[in-house]
Amino acid sequence: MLSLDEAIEQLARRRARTSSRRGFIGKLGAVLVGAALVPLIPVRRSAAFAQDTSKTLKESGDPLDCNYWRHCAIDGYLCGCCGGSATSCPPGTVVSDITWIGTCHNPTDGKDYVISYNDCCGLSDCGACPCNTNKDDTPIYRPQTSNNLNWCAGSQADVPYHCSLSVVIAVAE
Amino acid sequence: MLSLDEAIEQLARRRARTSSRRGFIGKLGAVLVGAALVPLIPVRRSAAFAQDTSKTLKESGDPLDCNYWRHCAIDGYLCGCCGGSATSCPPGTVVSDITWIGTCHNPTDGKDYVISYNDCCGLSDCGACPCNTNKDDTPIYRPQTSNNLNWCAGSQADVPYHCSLSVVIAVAE
Amino acid sequence: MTRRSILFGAVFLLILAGIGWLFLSPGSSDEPRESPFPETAFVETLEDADPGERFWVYGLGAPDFVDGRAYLFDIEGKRLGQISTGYWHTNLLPLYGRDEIVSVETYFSRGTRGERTDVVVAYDTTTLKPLYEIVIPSKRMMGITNNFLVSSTKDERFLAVTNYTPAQTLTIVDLESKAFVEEVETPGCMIPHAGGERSFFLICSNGAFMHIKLGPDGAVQSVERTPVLFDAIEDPLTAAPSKIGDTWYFMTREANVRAFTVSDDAITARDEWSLLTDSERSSGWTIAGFGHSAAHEKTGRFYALVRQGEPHQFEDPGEEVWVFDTETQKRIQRITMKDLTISIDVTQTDEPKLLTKDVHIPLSLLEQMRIFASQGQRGFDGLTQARVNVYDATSGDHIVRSEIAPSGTYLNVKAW
Amino acid sequence: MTRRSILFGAVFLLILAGIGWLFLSPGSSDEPRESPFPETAFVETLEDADPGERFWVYGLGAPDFVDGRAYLFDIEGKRLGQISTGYWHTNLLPLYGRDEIVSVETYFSRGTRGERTDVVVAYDTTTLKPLYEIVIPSKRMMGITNNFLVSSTKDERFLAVTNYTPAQTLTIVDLESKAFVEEVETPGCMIPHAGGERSFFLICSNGAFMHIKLGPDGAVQSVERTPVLFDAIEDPLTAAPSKIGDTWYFMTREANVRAFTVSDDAITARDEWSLLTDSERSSGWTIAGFGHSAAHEKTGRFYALVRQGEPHQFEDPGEEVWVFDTETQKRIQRITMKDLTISIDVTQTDEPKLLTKDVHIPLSLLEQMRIFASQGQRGFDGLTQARVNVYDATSGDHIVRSEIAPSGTYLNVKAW
Repeated sequence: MLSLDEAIEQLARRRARTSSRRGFIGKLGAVLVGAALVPLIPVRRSAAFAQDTSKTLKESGDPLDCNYWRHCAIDGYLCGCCGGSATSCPPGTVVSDITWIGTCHNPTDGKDYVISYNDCCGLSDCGACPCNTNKDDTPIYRPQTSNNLNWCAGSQADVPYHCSLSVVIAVAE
Repeated sequence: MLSLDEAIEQLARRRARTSSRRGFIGKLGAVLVGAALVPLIPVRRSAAFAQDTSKTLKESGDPLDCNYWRHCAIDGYLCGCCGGSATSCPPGTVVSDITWIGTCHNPTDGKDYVISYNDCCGLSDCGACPCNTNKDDTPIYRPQTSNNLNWCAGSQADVPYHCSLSVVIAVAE
Repeated sequence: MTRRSILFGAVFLLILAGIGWLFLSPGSSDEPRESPFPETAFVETLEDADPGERFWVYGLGAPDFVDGRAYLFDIEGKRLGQISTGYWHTNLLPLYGRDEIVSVETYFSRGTRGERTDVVVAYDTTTLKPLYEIVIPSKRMMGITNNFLVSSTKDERFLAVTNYTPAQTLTIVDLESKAFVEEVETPGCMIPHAGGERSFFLICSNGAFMHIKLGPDGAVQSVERTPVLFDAIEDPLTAAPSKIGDTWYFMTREANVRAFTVSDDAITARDEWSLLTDSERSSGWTIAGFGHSAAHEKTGRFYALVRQGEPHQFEDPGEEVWVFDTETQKRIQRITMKDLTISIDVTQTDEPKLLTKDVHIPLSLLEQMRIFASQGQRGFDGLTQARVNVYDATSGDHIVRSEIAPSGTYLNVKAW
Repeated sequence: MTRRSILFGAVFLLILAGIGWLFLSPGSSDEPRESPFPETAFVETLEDADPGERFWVYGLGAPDFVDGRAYLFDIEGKRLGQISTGYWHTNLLPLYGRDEIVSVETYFSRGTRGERTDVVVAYDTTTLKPLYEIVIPSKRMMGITNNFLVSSTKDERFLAVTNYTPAQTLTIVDLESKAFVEEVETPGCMIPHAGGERSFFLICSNGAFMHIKLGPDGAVQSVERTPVLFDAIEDPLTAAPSKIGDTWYFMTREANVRAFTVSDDAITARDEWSLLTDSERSSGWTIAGFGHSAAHEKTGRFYALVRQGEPHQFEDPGEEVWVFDTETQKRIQRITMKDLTISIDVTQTDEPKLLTKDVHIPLSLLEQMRIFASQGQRGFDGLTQARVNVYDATSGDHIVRSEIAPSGTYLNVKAW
């Protein structure tokens, strides 16, 4: 039972080696690992930032793609595939109390934005649209900037993790 | 995004129509439905049958195939794929107290045998080697002969269903 | 077949696939969108929707019975939300009058071991959060799929829950006082079908029905067995009927339809007709799947899931849905399925939609053949997806294939 | 591309596939077997096995965190059994001296809601049944994968459990008296690595360690912080080390190895070397996966999972395992992976086996390309299998690909 399967495997392997840096297999692997949560710089309690200005944000592309600009540091199921959106939790969940903020570049207007990666907690995992980007992710013993732990810990709904948000809260100076 | 996918679908459909009675798609469907338990004739409490003779059973084929002779009326995960065998429950489970018996034809010696379809209970489902054969299965309101209910009900471990056995207990007269 | 020739074949396939790509790659339409900024995270609530504009996919979720889930979709097939429904979940009850969704759930204190608790849980229809729960005897029956193991009275005040330990009993629950009322023995009979204002009709193994009538407080007022009304051996009713007005339409194993009209006084056998012509019957058409019937109240149409194949494999997925006029008992439509269909439902809207809970195999036929050749049917374990296809229930036109209900085999679909 | 030409292409593919079948169909070897009859159902128990002849696959089991499972396999890759391990399971501790398997588990009274209970559960090594459980504060940390969130002292009497609420503490449990001992605050530090007889060394976010020493009754005797021993910003240790004797070997983000010797008195920085030559580094080799290190005690060999690719995607699956002699710090072997590797382990047998926890995609390359072209990477969601490949850890020869660990993503493998 070698032969065809093995030949195909060899081809796959070779392709993996020679593919571009953001390669097909690499991407695949990143996607397959499952869910988690969110990295990046200082821990932020909800509403710690004032948000008084009312401007307009221009963006383009598919918000359900892991490579969508504002998901640059997300790790988990996209809430947009679960009955929510990049800014809203699906019905029946709660927004996590603690959140991590990152900086992502919006190609549409060329500006960098501060993104708040809240999680939605209190249900079985959503299971759809897993994304895992490890940019600036640190080991677990530096938890404030690590995406390898359950960030629903401490939420009103405790640890049950459902999906992850990418909320644009400020222009990065 | 029609075209190749749809063409393939059409072919698949045509193939399903024209395939032999025990067709490929039909089998597939049967396999996909998931788990359940076991049908066939009178309800039997463990050890209700005396088993005093010590003879030898000859059989051939793959016991992990749904079409293996003694699984002729099984519906669930084959315990042989879960750390048990056709006659033994995997470690950590209990044999269900109630069991249903069926009659299957052994092609190796040409005889019909009485099969006891006990279940193994007390763990999450095994998840491997699902089989679903509906021969002589009756609607759920005739439970003694229906495979559409959880037969771990009433076992020492209560309803958590793990996998299904096919125990050869007698020659069918 | 040498290694080289296999490699050549593989390369050739790659080239063919490459040609396909050129024509199939989706174009990227990058029109900028504008939205208010800065943003604030919030939790969605469901908007009011007319009945039939959404649907639920639910069931025991093999191979993960512990973590039952019900997934909510809009009629375009997009996911709207989800609830967690515990061990070996069976059915979900949308109670429109109470504006609740009710589910009977089982939990163990340690997942699959420890103390068992059975609870009736009512969910809010806009937040999908639990509103209240009622602990009931831990005896509920777990079936592969059956939308009537739990039923409510017409006024949605009382719930009847099928028990099987294997003793057969029925638990009565009062949703108004939020209390367990009583457990009544129902030897030989199970599965409550609502009738009249406060009656349930259970199907008995001998071909009769058991009529259980509740008093105003939910206590059982009378238990009566009817005479034998169908042949439970030669042509048993399947346990997946549909209701139009006061009439239940059952399919039978031999692909006939049996209709019974119900009231608080009696159950009356009415029409009987065949789903099949003689020639269809002889060419192997028969019933298919699990939840294989549906009905549209206003037009009086009955939808039956059918397939061609071996009669004893009657749970194999359906290939077509046949539409009948319950007045004339004539077939008026055939709808060919896009995927392997397990269960169906029809929305009660003016322009009804047919919902089919399907097993979708996201692989090309070539790949299916390759897997089958090298690993047999086992190779497909885990390679299938739970999806719903939506059809125009009048014209039969296919409208959309839904997103995936992740993590397991869900056998039920219900319009909401 | 017209419909006809696509059809033609498809038919051609079918013919090619058909040719393949002729050569690939497994022959059926139907030699009759004999066995005693009549048979009696029984429950298996595990036979005594020398350490290293079996292995566990476990983890959080995405997308179904509720129903954690640990699957036991023999060294030939056949399933031997399974235990249920609750919500978001992290690690499994085989305690050879106690002849137990210990797991720290979390349950909610209603699956994903209600009261939370965290328990230490000890399982019998022959029946796989729970022997006892110890309720601990419901604070345990849930990580994607980390085999040291829970650790035991050398004598296996005391257990240390990492908590994160997000306050950082450590729970001490006495397995002998079967009791919770105490909870100690560990601000800035987490993940207990055993050292000496009764010490744990936690990694701190500033590059130091926290030394927690237990008294004879398990109560914390001293808590000390070491000076900074590694650069937590520029080249942090990964949280997946391996131990040889009293020395922990850590990999770092920049693909170096840092060794630390531990005792009840101190932790001492020892060797440091690079996994990569300069040319390997410049050609993009770096660390990969999660549980990416393993060691063989007797031969002093260190196994590192590596890949070629973007440095910041350091959790992408590994392509090769590189074997180093910890004495000479030279690479002595390269082993190419059969599948996409997430975590590794090595058996402590005389003829050691390398175990790789892999993501196996059971599809042909052609099919992978077709799916990728039509649906992008999303098309692969759910189409992968959790398997372990077994290699000869000395020669690097591939021995076997294991059966599937069903229902979800399991990231860990551990020899037993």
